[in-house]
Amino acid sequence: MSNKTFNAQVRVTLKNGVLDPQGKAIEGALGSLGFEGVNQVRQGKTFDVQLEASSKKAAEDQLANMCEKLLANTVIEDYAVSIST
Amino acid sequence: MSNKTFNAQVRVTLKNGVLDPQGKAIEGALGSLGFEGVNQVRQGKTFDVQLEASSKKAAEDQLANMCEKLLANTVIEDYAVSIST
Amino acid sequence: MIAAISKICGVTPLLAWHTDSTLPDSDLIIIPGGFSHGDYLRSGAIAARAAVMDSVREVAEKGVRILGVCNGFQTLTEAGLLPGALMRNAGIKFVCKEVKLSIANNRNPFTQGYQLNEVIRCPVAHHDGNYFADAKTLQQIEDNEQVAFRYADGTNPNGSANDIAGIFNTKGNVLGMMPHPENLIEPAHGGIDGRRLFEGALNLLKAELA
Amino acid sequence: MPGLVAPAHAKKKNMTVNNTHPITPQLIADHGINDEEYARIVELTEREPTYTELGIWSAMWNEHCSYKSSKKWLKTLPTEGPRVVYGPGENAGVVDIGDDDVVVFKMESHNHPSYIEPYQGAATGVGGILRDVFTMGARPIAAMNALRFGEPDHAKTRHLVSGVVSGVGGYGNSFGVPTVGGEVEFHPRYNGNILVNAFAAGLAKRDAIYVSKAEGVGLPVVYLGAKTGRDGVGGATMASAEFDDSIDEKRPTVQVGDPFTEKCLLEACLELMASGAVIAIQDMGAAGLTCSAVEMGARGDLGIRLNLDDVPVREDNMTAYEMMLSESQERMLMVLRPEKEGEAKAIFTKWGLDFAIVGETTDDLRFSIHHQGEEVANLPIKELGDEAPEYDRPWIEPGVHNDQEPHLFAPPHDFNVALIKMIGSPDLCSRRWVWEQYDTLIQGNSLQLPGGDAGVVRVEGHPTKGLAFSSDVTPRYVEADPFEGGKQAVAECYRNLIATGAEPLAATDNLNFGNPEKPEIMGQLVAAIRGIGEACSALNMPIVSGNVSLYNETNGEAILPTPTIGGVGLIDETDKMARIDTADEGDVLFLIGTEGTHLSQSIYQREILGEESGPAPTVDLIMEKARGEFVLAAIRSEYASACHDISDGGLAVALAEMCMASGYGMACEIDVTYPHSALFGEDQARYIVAVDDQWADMFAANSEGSGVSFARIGSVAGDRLIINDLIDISVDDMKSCHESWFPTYMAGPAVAEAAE
Ligand SMILES: Nc1ncnc2c1ncn2[C@@H]1O[C@H](COP(=O)(O)OP(=O)(O)O)[C@@H](O)[C@H]1O
Ligand SMILES: [Mg+2]
Repeated sequence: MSNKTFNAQVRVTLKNGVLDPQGKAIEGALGSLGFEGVNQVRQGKTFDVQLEASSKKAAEDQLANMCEKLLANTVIEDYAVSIST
Repeated sequence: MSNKTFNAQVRVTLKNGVLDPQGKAIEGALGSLGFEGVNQVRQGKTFDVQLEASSKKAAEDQLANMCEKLLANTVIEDYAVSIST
Repeated sequence: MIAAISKICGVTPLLAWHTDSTLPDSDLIIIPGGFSHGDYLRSGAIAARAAVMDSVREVAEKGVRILGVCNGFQTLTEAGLLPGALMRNAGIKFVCKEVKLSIANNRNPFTQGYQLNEVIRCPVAHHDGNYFADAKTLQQIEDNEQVAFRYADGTNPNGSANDIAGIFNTKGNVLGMMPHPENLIEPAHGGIDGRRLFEGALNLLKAELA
Repeated sequence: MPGLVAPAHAKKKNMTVNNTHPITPQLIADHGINDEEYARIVELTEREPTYTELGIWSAMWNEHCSYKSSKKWLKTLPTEGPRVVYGPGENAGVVDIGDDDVVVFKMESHNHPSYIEPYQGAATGVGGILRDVFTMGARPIAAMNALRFGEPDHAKTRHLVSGVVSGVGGYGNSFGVPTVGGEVEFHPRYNGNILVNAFAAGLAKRDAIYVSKAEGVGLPVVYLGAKTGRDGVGGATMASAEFDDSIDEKRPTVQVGDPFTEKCLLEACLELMASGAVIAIQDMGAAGLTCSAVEMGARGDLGIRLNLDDVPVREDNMTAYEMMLSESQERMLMVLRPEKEGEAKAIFTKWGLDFAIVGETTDDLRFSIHHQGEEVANLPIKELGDEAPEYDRPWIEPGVHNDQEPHLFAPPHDFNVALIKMIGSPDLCSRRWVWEQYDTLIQGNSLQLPGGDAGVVRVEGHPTKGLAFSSDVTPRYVEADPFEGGKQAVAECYRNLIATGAEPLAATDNLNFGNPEKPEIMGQLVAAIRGIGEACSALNMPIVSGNVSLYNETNGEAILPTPTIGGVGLIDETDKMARIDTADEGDVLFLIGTEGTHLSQSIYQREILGEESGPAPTVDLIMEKARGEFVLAAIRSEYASACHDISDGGLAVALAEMCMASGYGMACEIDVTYPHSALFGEDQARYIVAVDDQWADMFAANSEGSGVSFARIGSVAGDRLIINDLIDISVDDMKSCHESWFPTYMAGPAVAEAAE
């Protein structure tokens, strides 16, 4: 079974209700820079992952697994996986 | 002029060629967790920003401006803005 | 930490490598501070998934005493051995300073050398020490009296929920704490408030020996 | 010599710029090479250099690596002493501290990179200096950082302060070295060119020191550490060029630091050295592979042959030029004992680092570089370093200012208001906001933290010894009088070490100046070096390492001349140290030295009168030494319950600082001719010593006996600082003012580091 190369994006964001000191600090800094109308900022992470897998489905499964095991701390974070190519 | 509320996503990623120690460490950790076929991991940031603006265009301009001034370190990072709602 | 332990108990502790699959037979396992793997991804995240942590989990279940200080605390939460998570400090910056700790539970080997509600001095040095747990978990921790130390006298340096500086697991044999008691164990450090924690955990307290 | 003509067929499609790139006058100029230098290069190469060769010459001959403008003058510095094991020329200076232990230290600038990208610039500055220290086999035990920013109100300053401080902390904290001291100052002359000078010190056994000199032909040259990318290609060239507004175009040269890799590299290197596998080792700093390889070969009278195909890279299609000039961080080059290869490799693999044999030593004194089956460079290795131009640049003797008598300065309307204003001013306020972002405690050996006169760490493994570290210079004095200012920088450093009870051992210097092609700037450099040399000789503090950073100018305006001095002192018995904060109720206060008179260039003149003018205070080095030795003896005999030197802001500020540190007040009666100069004059060679009441008479008698000027000026009492009928302020009021400037300032708008 030959593998294909996939370019995936993983987005890890804080769960609702989890405080986000960095997001808060950015809100404050944006305000002090004169940006108005900013209601909320939440900071998260992205991972651009290039991986080999037998199929898109296999790649997705593997990425979800990576999130569960390492990329996200599921106590405080949610994740979303998308494969671009 | 009445403002609308927009939910935007900003993605900030390292420019090509800039060393990404975090991505490299994650690659290593995925390897030792037994994930195979991972060619590369690059870590970036996301910001979920909720803001008020007069139009989608105005919101986009403002977000680009925020990236230039604060959210991205344009010496080593690129950014992309997208507005979901 | 190694030097501190040697000074306190006169024995040099054994070291375990992150890829080891077994741990030496010991009374106390310490996961010290420091930026494991650069704290890339999340503080303690990669260390928590090191091979040696499987053995740590195993012996923790058997009741061996485990102490995680600073990065060690972050690692224990990331590994699921302690509840909650340690987020970026509320002030965003790394903070190194002395704080006050009050002893929230002294019915435990680690804290038995202190009086209940006693206030001690202790330095902190971390970037991600802001203790977070969801409301339900927090309630459980409080109900089970799992809080070991709280920042006292308005010295909470990082925004931790309920001023939590250190917690036990439910069994009480695992302690994680952000402050560094090992940096206040001899007069040259300007105080010895941290000493009793190790003495308690290592069964070196006079009361216990008697 | 083997005729190396870049063959036309050498075109490799996958290279961004191939080695046959034509050598045009513009290209030569872009490499910072002038006509005369190029002519010499052609002569030494014995033909037109290839593109890669041009890069190599330019890296070796630029100011940063060759010291071509300063070498002539640096040679005049005293660099020897009974304790000096290695002076300048190695990666760091090595000084004997007894018991077979040595302290290894150096200071280095990362000014330009930090202005372009403050976090990474400062971080990699710290990384670089740590590497200099552990390359020699020493484990880093202390770090300092001397920072100079533009005026607080300048649009960029807050952002730069924020980024630099978090970068210094980000790297040092993660690496695990305590930051025990430093400096932070603001001045408009740094608006377009900040200074980030990083110091590191390490500890080693005397017989376990490693140097860069290779020995033996046909031995493997090994590449260690992180992979090579395109980071900082041309970085050293940039550091030697003046800034102009086109700076943005130079941005891609920014390097990113990886402190975790560095920590692994430290452990791996020390393990490797202990295994006996290392013949010579050199870190890859400025001009990376080029500088390190040339140095190892030239020092050992050997040639070096490199095969770039074996260099671990992290990017595709890297050219020879890029690989030779890359400044990717966390890398080392080593000459290995071949029989130890397996063992050495295992160590590096264990620490997760690259280990690759990339070449060998040869006997032909050539620097020969191969890439993809071709020789892309073949140059005479000794000439690359030894024949670097050395300039005797024209210079003019700096002018002198007439002395200004105290009565020519207006007294303050209210002394209390003046003192409060001074201790809450940007340059005198507490730096707590800065140092609390640094791990000052890691390693468990810190005995004195930032906030006193010098940082002190224990010598691990020794029951009583400690090392003291201080970093000092007063740029406004150097500007007013480069010679006296140079002396003063050393003297203040000496004094700060003495004030903790340390015997000053040696120093490192980081000479930050403007464009040396301007005779008045060159004059500053020459005079400052003369002053530093004189003071170092008189005070027995040889210069054992250092760094020169020139061309610190923006749009033609130079920074204040800033020769930073990093000093190291030895404390034999750490339980007899003195500190700034240990004055106790009832202690008697002594002023060592005489009444203050000098208000020119003082903080009083600047903050209260709004002026910076006149001469710098002069330093009487004989008196400096006599008083220093007296104070040191007093501390070692345990007379001093607290001690502090008098520097910026004069006597009143020094007393205020001791009050704030201990929490006690003081009641002082001093003789004054002119109250404002007595309180705020910045005369040199002075200390305050607090002495337990029961020893006070004895201390006074000793002072008499040793002939140092002194005055009994009061005692520690209550919770207010009271001086004659001039000053009466509560310690709490002083504290809140002293502590608030920095956090308040930094809470202002536009700090980008939130998103870090
Ligand atoms: N960047 C810094 N990092 C760490 N400590 C610093 C820094 N800047 C200043 N300090 C500390 O603040 C104190 C006051 O600094 P300074 O006024 O320069 O001291 P001094 O007048 O004794 O030379 C010193 O203990 C110094 O080490
Ligand atoms: Mg001082």
